Amino acid sequence: MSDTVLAVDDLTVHNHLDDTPAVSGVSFELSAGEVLGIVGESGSGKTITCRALLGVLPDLFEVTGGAIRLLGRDVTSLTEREWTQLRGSRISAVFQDPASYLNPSIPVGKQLEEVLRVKNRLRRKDARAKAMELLAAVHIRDPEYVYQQFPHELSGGMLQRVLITTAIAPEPAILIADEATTALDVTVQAEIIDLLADLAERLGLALIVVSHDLAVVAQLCQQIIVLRGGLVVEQGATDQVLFSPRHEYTRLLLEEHHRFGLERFLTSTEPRP
Amino acid sequence: MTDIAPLLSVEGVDVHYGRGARRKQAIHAADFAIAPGEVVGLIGETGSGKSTLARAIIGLVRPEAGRIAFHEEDLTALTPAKWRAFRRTGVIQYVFQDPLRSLDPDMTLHDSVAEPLLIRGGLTRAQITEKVRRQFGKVLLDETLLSRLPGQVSGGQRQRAAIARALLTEPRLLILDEPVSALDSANRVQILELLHALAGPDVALLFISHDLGSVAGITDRVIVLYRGRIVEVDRTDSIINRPAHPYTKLLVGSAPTLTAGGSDRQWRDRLRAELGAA
Amino acid sequence: GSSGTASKASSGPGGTLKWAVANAPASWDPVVDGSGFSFNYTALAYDSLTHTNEKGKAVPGLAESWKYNPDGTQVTFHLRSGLKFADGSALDAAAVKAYFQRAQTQTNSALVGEGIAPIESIDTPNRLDVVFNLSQPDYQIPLVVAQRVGQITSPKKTPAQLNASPDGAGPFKAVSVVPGSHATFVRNPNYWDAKNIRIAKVELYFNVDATTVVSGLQTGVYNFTDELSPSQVKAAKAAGLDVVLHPGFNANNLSVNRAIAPFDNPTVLEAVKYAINRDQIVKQVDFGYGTVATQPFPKGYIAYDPDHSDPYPYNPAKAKELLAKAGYPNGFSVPFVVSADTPENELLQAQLKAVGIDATLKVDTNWSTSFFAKKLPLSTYGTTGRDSPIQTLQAHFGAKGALNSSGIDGGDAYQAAIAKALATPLDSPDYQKNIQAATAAGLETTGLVFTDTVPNIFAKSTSVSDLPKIPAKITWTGVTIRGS
Amino acid sequence: MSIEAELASPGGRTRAAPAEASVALLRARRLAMTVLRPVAVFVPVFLFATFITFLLGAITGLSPAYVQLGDAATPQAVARLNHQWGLDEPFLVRYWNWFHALLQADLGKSWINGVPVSELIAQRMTVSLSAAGVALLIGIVFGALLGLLAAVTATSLLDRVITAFVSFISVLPPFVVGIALVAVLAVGLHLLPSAGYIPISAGVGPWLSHIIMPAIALSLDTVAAIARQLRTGLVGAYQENYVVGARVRGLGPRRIFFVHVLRNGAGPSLALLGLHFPNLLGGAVVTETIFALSGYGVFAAQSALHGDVPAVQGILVVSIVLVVGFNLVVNVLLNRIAPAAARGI
Amino acid sequence: MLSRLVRLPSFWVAAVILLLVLLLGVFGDVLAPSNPLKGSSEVLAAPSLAHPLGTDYLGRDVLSRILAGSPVSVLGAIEVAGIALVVGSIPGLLSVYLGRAFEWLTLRIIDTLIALPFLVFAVAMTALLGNGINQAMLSVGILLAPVFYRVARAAALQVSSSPYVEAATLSGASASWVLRRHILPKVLAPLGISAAGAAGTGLVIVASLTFLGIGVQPPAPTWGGILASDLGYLDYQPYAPVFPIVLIVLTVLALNLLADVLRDASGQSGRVMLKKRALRRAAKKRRRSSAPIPQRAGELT
Ligand SMILES: Nc1ncnc2c1ncn2[C@@H]1O[C@H](COP(=O)(O)OP(=O)(O)OP(=O)(O)O)[C@@H](O)[C@H]1O
Ligand SMILES: Nc1ncnc2c1ncn2[C@@H]1O[C@H](COP(=O)(O)OP(=O)(O)OP(=O)(O)O)[C@@H](O)[C@H]1O
Ligand SMILES: [Mg+2]
Ligand SMILES: [Mg+2]
Repeated sequence: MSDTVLAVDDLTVHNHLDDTPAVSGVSFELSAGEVLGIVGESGSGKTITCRALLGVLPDLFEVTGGAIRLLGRDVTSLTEREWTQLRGSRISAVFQDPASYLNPSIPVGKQLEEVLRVKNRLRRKDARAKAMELLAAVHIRDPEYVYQQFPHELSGGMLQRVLITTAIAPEPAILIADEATTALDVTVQAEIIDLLADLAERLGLALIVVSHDLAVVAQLCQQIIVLRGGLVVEQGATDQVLFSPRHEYTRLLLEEHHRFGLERFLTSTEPRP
Repeated sequence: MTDIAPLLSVEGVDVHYGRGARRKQAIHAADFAIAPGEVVGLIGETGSGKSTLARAIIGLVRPEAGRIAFHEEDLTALTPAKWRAFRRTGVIQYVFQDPLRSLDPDMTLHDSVAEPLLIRGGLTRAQITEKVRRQFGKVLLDETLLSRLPGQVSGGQRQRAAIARALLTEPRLLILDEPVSALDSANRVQILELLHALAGPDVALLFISHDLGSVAGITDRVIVLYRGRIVEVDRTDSIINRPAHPYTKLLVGSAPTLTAGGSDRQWRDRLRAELGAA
Repeated sequence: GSSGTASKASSGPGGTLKWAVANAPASWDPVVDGSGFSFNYTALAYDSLTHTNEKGKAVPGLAESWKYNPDGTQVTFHLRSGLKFADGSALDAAAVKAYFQRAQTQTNSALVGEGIAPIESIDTPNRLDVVFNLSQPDYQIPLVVAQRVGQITSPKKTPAQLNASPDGAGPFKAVSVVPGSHATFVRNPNYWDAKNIRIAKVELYFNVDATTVVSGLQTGVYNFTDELSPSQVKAAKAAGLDVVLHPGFNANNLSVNRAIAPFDNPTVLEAVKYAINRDQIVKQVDFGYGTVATQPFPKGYIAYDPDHSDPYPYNPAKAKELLAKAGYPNGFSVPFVVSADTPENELLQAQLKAVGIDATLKVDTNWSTSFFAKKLPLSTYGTTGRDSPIQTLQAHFGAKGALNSSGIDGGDAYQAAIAKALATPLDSPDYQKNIQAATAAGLETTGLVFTDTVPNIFAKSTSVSDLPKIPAKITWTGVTIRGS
Repeated sequence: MSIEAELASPGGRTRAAPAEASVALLRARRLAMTVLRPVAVFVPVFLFATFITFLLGAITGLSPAYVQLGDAATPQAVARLNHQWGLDEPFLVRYWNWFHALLQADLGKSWINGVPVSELIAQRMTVSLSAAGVALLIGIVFGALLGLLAAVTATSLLDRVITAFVSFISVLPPFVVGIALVAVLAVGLHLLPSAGYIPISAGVGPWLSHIIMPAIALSLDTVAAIARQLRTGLVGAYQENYVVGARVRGLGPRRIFFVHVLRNGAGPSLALLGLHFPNLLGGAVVTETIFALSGYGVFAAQSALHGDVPAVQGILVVSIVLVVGFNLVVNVLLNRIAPAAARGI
Repeated sequence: MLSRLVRLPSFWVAAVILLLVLLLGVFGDVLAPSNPLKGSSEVLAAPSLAHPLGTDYLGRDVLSRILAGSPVSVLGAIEVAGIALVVGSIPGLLSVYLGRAFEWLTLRIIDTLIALPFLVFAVAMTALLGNGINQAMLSVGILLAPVFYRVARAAALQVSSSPYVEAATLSGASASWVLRRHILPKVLAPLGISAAGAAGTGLVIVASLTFLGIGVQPPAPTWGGILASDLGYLDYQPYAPVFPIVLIVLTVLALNLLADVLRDASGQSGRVMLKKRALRRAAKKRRRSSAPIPQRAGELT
């Protein structure tokens, strides 16, 4: 495809700590506006995959095989400096536990402003004004007030919005949402999912959504990768993976989901109001 | 409501936190009852007061108004010493959300599980060990785990041990505060099935969760808490399929499903606006 | 160092004397300050009626001359004309009279027992003549007022003011005094002998620790100290410093209070006297710079009684025997309160222990109040001596003597001997004999056990020229400091 | 077209912020937190400290009579002196009088020489403050350098060498350091004067040459503490998620270090500095003795040994004021750079 | 924890040194080959067979004096740590349970103790309370108490707000049960760590005080006192101060090492340490393997 923004080919990440492969054989292509879901149980390598894509692997983890092409560039050739330039402005991410990904000692607005100044090269005053606009755009009421608040003073949902704002402020092509809604209330989760869907739709943002909840992925994604123990067990279009799974493990995941999934108890089969 | 005498009745309970300028009401005039053997769900968003209500029932926070009665015994009137005596009977038990933190990391599973009996006294160590062993069997835990520390077993196993501890005193009411939210889906399913199997005429459950799916799977009746107020109490089926309060509607509508897609975004936005205005 | 002085006489005064001092004077008022050696510090600011020379003879100071009446009961001091205190006010006969009256009457005067008791009244017939009327013939007065007793203070200043900062007619005047820390003086141009004061400035540093003084001198922090201990001489010499053994009248003693049991028993006192091994003290503590002392002054001094050169030779067996005889076969325990933890005190303690006297050492910083109140059963003291030998004797053996730790008078024989010695003119052929008799009489009854005597050991950087060798005095007249 | 314009979809509602919220109110609350809260902690500390100080003097049972008259004191003389010094009043009355005078910078008079204590202290203040100040500076500069170096090279050989060095200097008693410095720098190499003090008015060079060795002896403890804490703090801060977050946002390593890591990683070291300040003032007793400085410490020791209660109380009060003042500044600073971490003294 | 300890070589170094020092502390008097107070005519003698460390200014055997000075110095340090432990940790534990007034009061008192300039206060207290070693220990102990207060309080706070303590309370456990079963085992390790550190500090401070001549009366020997007097005879025995200095520094070093080792081996951080070791091993391995490193994370960790 011509508008492919991210192409991953047979990515392998080695874990030197345990001397085991953390992730192996992950391949996919992602175009603008497309949403990819990665599911799998805890420890299956979802986060490691994302961090490999961002070039921020933890200590002792290393990409040992495969290729990552980001907007047509092979990232293996990037210097740390070039990585720094690329991150944020071309590819960005939000994570679970948003509070911990913001500096606890700096008001959240200042951190957003910092990104705008560094990445968008705005002057302080313009950056501030732009930050206010962006905060309002993610439906934060009274951005002036929120701007001044410290991370520990905000609720999880608000923080996730702020974090998403800092991630999209430099208008990247790709946004990775690693369990971005897991710790949130269902109602708030729905809001964030709605926001992400909105962004993908309107801005043509390519999204990678990571979750262990099949339903979350189902809501957003066109493609799904199922990981288990660092290996891709199944990969394909959402409908195909969810409704005609080929792999045993996918079926098990679906079964678990169905056992206590809300659908089972909804009597009306028609779509909800 | 059920016609038999309630096991637990909560009448007009108000709970406050903090003092002075930081004083804040966490529960407003909570009113409900649980019949013996009933399985009741308590749902609501973060900070809506679910834990507070549960902690008020077991006396970890003191309500400022209202009455909480267990078997007609007014718990709010108990002195600290009477509370201790009441607790030693073990008729109400509590299971915490995070199984790692609710077990002493330096005590073996056996010692942690046996603790209520040790506190109560009156049994020999051998008798206690026997009881613990049997209870382990009931929650499908291997006996070899008895001598392990909490850090040495999986999250699901820890939560089973915590449930075993709660069941050891043969409680009449078991309160579970988000017992599965810290677990991954496989463990979650197993624990929920265990709880489902457990429910019976002898033991009533108050199951706290913000996940409608889990609640729907095991409860008979659901209490919906919104910003410290009980906004809806009904049979589980009605709550899910015919929610009355906008919050309940939003809750039901927000739960992601495999099928829904992104189609009802505008509907959710409307509900949020409605709630915000309320 | 007179030749050095002469060659430099053409150039003006200069240089700063940086003087390391262990203990600051208790008071800058000489009437109150009781310690013998710190009169050398107050002497920077005060001049006295007379001075002493190298031989210990009285020579003119503020008083140009003096004259006794024929029977020795009246002495008239004739002051130099034009004397001024540092504050500019005149030093006249009235000021001298006021000073001596203060010395005799002020409640906290430390000079009461210091040879001024015979002064019955003072007349000032004119501005320059001061007449002391004496209660008995006393030819010691010119020596008595040579320094310690004769440092005339400005009558304009209250005792409290003098306490904090000196004001006299001495070679220097105080610029600043920081109690317990340091004091700064500058040359006093009004001093009558100012032409012979070649030092521009004096800085006194107090409380300098003995272990740091040598390195301080070596690195130029100080250029003079008067408090070198014998153990540090080697280090000072190695550091290239001038070490000066300066003559003095020092004598250390173990002060046994014969007013307090069990020392009120003469046999016990005698036992203590036999228990002290002076040779060991001289050898171990004095590092070869000291000599044995059995009297309140060194051998060869005019008052030294050769017949009492070693009345109680070291004999621990006899000491034990005497203790047993006195009823203490197993010895006894007694507090041994001293002003500082010194090797000598520890050694004395060990020597007493050897004969069964368990003297419990206690270092008390407020030792002096108890000591001078005669409350300590056992202590130590070292005198720096007085210019008048009789003053020295009275200080040790007289009832009011500061150093008489028991406060019991030496007895009638002693009193008679003292009176006789006082009445003997200094140039009389009987003078030496009479004084030695007084010494012998005092030693008969005293509880003070003299141990050793050490000269004053000074250390100075070579830039400081030699000091006049006046016994027990630190005199800056004619001293120069090079390289400034 | 800007994204926020696209995002602001019609009908989209905004998240609720606290209704009573106003930015001005928030600012005011912040200010109160940074300034008033430390003050609220330090006022009682000051009161307690002065009370304990006074109590200490009172329970010793010492009196000017003991100091001035010794055992010679007659009961009448003691009573007269006690009355003269106002010591025959009830304890609380005396405390109140003392405290009242204290607020007017009147610390009473020395029992030994009757000089106002505040005067005696003022004469020594510059010496002690010079030593403590230079020591503080050394502590900050070298502690920070060592800590930074160790943190940046964490787990390398250099890090281990620094860590070992820091452990070693932290156990050296100040008197040992002092003696060694004199032996080597002053006596051995003739680089510095071994003792004494020259006021800064006589020249910065001479002043520094006299004060530097005592300051080094005093500072080692602080150097070690700061280095250790800074290393731990920085290494810890680097492991925090917000560093990953900053990297993901595409911020450069230098910016991450100076804006994000240093700020949080240095907070505990700053707090520690506040805790170490009393040691710098108090440790002076030994160093002042070795370097023949007549500062606080020696004055305190001598006054205490002489039983000069007002002088001892005065020194303690002045030290407490200095310490409390210093910690107040530290805490305000701390609240500014790392407001998330709520800290006491 | 013990099993983790014995695997650490630094634990053994610290343990052996401390054991030797403790032996000195307990049996110092007995071990002294000659009477530490008895002088001889051989003053300031160089080390010899009869006097392995030479003699002092009164001809007393230096080895005997150092040995005899050990009890005061070593047991003094232990006594200081003990006093600080009791004075600090008990209010620290109770501050969590005895209500807000008590908590506020003790917190402010502890803040006050921290604000007091340490050595000045110790000197003042010792001198004013009567110049004796027990007064010195007491004052130093009280001044070290805040460390224990904070450690005990932090541990108790953390434990008492934890669900497992609530679980015990919900089973009807009394406060003393909770204290015994849950809190004490958790505070013991941090208190032990602090005690080792405090003993080191105590040793230095007692040595500093005796160095200044505060807290002891001559001729009783102490390490600090011996050191102070050695300084007066440097030209005769320039090596003499080395003996007490080495003893003091070695003991403090061993105590600090012990504290570090205990911290490393106890609880959570013990696990972290083992993990760090694994990381280091892995890093070594990685350096050895010459595989090309296409992408590495962590520029600065
Ligand atoms: N920082 C790290 N240090 C060491 N090991 C790590 C680190 N992060 C992840 N791992 C290990 O790498 C493997 C893959 O972890 P990863 O975080 O990718 O899983 P995940 O699928 O994201 O799980 P979860 O759903 O719990 O977030 C796991 O075995 C994990 O233990
Ligand atoms: N100890 C406390 N002190 C002060 N406020 C508290 C305390 N505990 C809870 N609150 C407040 O009371 C309200 C209800 O809290 P509670 O923990 O009962 O909510 P919850 O429904 O259990 O939430 P969650 O789903 O996050 O567990 C919240 O606003 C919370 O901030
Ligand atoms: Mg993950
Ligand atoms: Mg809760």
